[in-house]
Amino acid sequence: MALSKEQIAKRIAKEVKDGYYVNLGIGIPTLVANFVREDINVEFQSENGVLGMGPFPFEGEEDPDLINAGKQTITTLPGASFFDSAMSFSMIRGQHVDLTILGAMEVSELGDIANWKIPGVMVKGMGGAMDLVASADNIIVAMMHTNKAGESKLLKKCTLPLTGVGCVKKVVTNLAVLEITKNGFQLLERAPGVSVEEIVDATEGNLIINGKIPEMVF
Amino acid sequence: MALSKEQIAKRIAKEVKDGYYVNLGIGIPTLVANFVREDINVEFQSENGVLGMGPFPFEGEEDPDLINAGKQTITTLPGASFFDSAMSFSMIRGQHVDLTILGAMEVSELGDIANWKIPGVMVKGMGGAMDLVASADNIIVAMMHTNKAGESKLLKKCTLPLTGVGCVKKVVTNLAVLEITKNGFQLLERAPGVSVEEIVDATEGNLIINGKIPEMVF
Amino acid sequence: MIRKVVPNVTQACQGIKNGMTLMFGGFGLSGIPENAIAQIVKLNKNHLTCISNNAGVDDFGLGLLLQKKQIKKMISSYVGENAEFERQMLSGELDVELIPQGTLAQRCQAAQGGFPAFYTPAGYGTEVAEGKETREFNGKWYVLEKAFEADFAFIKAWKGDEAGNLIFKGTARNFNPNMCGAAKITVVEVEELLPAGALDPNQVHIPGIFVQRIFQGENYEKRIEQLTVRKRN
Amino acid sequence: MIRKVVPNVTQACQGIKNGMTLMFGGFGLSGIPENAIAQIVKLNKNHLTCISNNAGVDDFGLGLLLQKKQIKKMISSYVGENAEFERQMLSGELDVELIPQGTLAQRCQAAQGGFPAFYTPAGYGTEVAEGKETREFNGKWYVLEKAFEADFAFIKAWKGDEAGNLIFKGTARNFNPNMCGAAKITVVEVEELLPAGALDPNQVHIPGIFVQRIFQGENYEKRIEQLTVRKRN
Repeated sequence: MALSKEQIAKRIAKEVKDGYYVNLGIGIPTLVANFVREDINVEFQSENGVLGMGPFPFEGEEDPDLINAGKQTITTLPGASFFDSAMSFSMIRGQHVDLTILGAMEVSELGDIANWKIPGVMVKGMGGAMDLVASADNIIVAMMHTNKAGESKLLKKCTLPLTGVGCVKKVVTNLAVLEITKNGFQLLERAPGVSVEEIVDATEGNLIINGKIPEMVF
Repeated sequence: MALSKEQIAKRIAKEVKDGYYVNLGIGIPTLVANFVREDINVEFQSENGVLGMGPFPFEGEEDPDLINAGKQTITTLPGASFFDSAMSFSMIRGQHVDLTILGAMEVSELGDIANWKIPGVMVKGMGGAMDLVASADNIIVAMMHTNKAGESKLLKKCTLPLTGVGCVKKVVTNLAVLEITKNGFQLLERAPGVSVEEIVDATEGNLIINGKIPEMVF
Repeated sequence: MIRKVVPNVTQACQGIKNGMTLMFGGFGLSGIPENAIAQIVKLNKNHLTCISNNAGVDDFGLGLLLQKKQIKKMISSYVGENAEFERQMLSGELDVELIPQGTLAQRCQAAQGGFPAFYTPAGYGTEVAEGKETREFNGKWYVLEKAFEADFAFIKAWKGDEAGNLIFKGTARNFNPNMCGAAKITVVEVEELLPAGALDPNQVHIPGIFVQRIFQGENYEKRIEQLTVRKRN
Repeated sequence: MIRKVVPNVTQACQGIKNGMTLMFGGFGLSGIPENAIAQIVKLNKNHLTCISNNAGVDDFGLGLLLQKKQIKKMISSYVGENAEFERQMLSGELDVELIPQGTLAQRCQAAQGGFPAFYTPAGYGTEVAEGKETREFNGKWYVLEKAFEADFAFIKAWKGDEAGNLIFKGTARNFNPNMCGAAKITVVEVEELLPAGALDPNQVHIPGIFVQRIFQGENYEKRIEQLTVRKRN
């Protein structure tokens, strides 16, 4: 069965290693924080200017001067720090952040990503995404495998305006875990109960299938 | 009679206006702080990272973590701030400092300045001087009119490696106050008791003398 | 000590003219100069170019200027919380330049620090880089971006002193320090205005040299855009 | 919280090799990493390229490395307090690259922040610009300068916590924050090492993300180069 958003987040959480500084985008990526193993040390950076984010505040303890990049009220953990936007992007551009997890509208088999604009329909802006994808070595995309019309979001070539080129390393969808390789999307794992055929049908870009594809383990 | 170093500093202090942020170089410029009128508000910036410098500390109250760019122990006044070197030069390069006073080995009639190197003999380095002269709109040079060998330091063209080009606005020496104009050194004032002829003799660069030249008033 | 205090928002905002370029600190509604925005609405200046990471919400922040159609052009990185904005943009009434958030921050920083231009990887290969110079360094491609040129920067700080020294609070800091000194005139409103000497010089985030005018702000709403909380056990 | 603490200077300096490029914080003798310098003397690594605003004095600071001829090349802005330095430089034993102080700071800052290059006015028309690209923006000329590439940055902070967050004191701050994260490995020695949570997150000068190793320093001499005092009345 296809994964829920929570399950996608849970699977991605396994990619978070001890000692990582992690930037989480809005949407499914934000959920990843809830599933990171408790026995490893990780710090979450938010590009609006905080490192060491904690959970949401208790009711009544929210502070309008303490939000994340999704404008949600947050808390901090011991060892946290605040900084200005220029320093925040020095962390990102200077590759001090170890892992970036973000959502996407489309990903191409070359690792291109589009997630900020649908011409004539919707333009929210790129926010920090263009800096993140242009800089980070380790970028994981969290998204549904297909859009609401049932069309594949894993394409040969993105049709929407790009956010970055050749930057995505891994994609985790409701159907599969895929790695971007020179030759396209290498299928690594499939969602429990989802067949390789279903993934093939839902993937427009070149899909590489080597041997037996295991089911995800959480 | 030619001015003492203190008198040069005293004359330059008259160029310091209310509301100015001022950067003082090593040597005579440092002395300027002692002569600024007490009824105006001025803040001194030192490029190693302090704004709002005060007088030297009382004996026994010196702090190795509190020095100026000349490595002298200092104090701070209310309203002072500390900052890192990059921010310090943002103040300088970004033209937030209103007046820069520095020493020189040579100044040319075009406003070029040389003050950091004598090839084969002495190389102390430019420190912050190259940033200061490349950025500041208002640069006053404080120096002796001639060198120890009696040769003019106000030249047609600098002979030493340059610190900056076409940047000096005014020169105050032991003999005269001069403004750099399109056509050369315009003589504005002479030291009390020093004749125009003495200044002519001591100046190699083009000297412009219009009308009667007043004596300096302190 | 050079005194930067002005008595009120009216005097702090003197000199704003139609057609000027204005910078506004803040991220979402956090750390926005509420008093200055209200005053600009009141002054009814228009044809403004506004540089701000976001564009407020429909009825608060820069959304108030959008409602009154005072803004000709917006330079932002993310504008996703504002229906009126989207309407004006898609209809072509509003000129919008969307740029990467880090580029926005650094274009402020460059203006503050006297750098005319810098190379950044953000936006390479995208429409953001169209018409801009690109260049390879060490095998990676970069886009040449220019310093902003603005007439006013409107800043919100937590504490400030008479000399214009500033301390920001939490994530209300964001673009505010980067915009100080990045425009011809920097106007700061603070929650608490203190005498010189009241702030530890070691803890000042922005020295007063980057500030031209400072005043005691009033009636801060500090709206929360996305209230997210946990239940107590 | 990601822990950056190492037990001592020996472990903090592990991995230094002959021929490496090392950055050192400090201005004059203020804010220099005394413990790390002593350890590098002890390790006797040589052919080093050192990036530091100054070169210490004859018998302290980087002067100690110069005495033992461990330095092949110095990149500095001002070296005027060191006779041995001047001797080695004029004799050609030591390779010296003198650069404007603001350029030095910004080449660190660029390395920290992932900018490959930037344009600065400093040094235009002088020998500093020789062989470098120059360019006009808005009628003024600038020099293209590149980010530093260094193996280690040695930093001295006042207070630090286990997460690597740093606070500097007075003018001992100088280049130290700019060099954090500007090298492959940033090693910080502090006067006071505190548990995570002991520093106010709002007052941290450098977040721990820019730091790889932090340790409690010992036996600080903190020499004063130019003791200048007033008499009490």
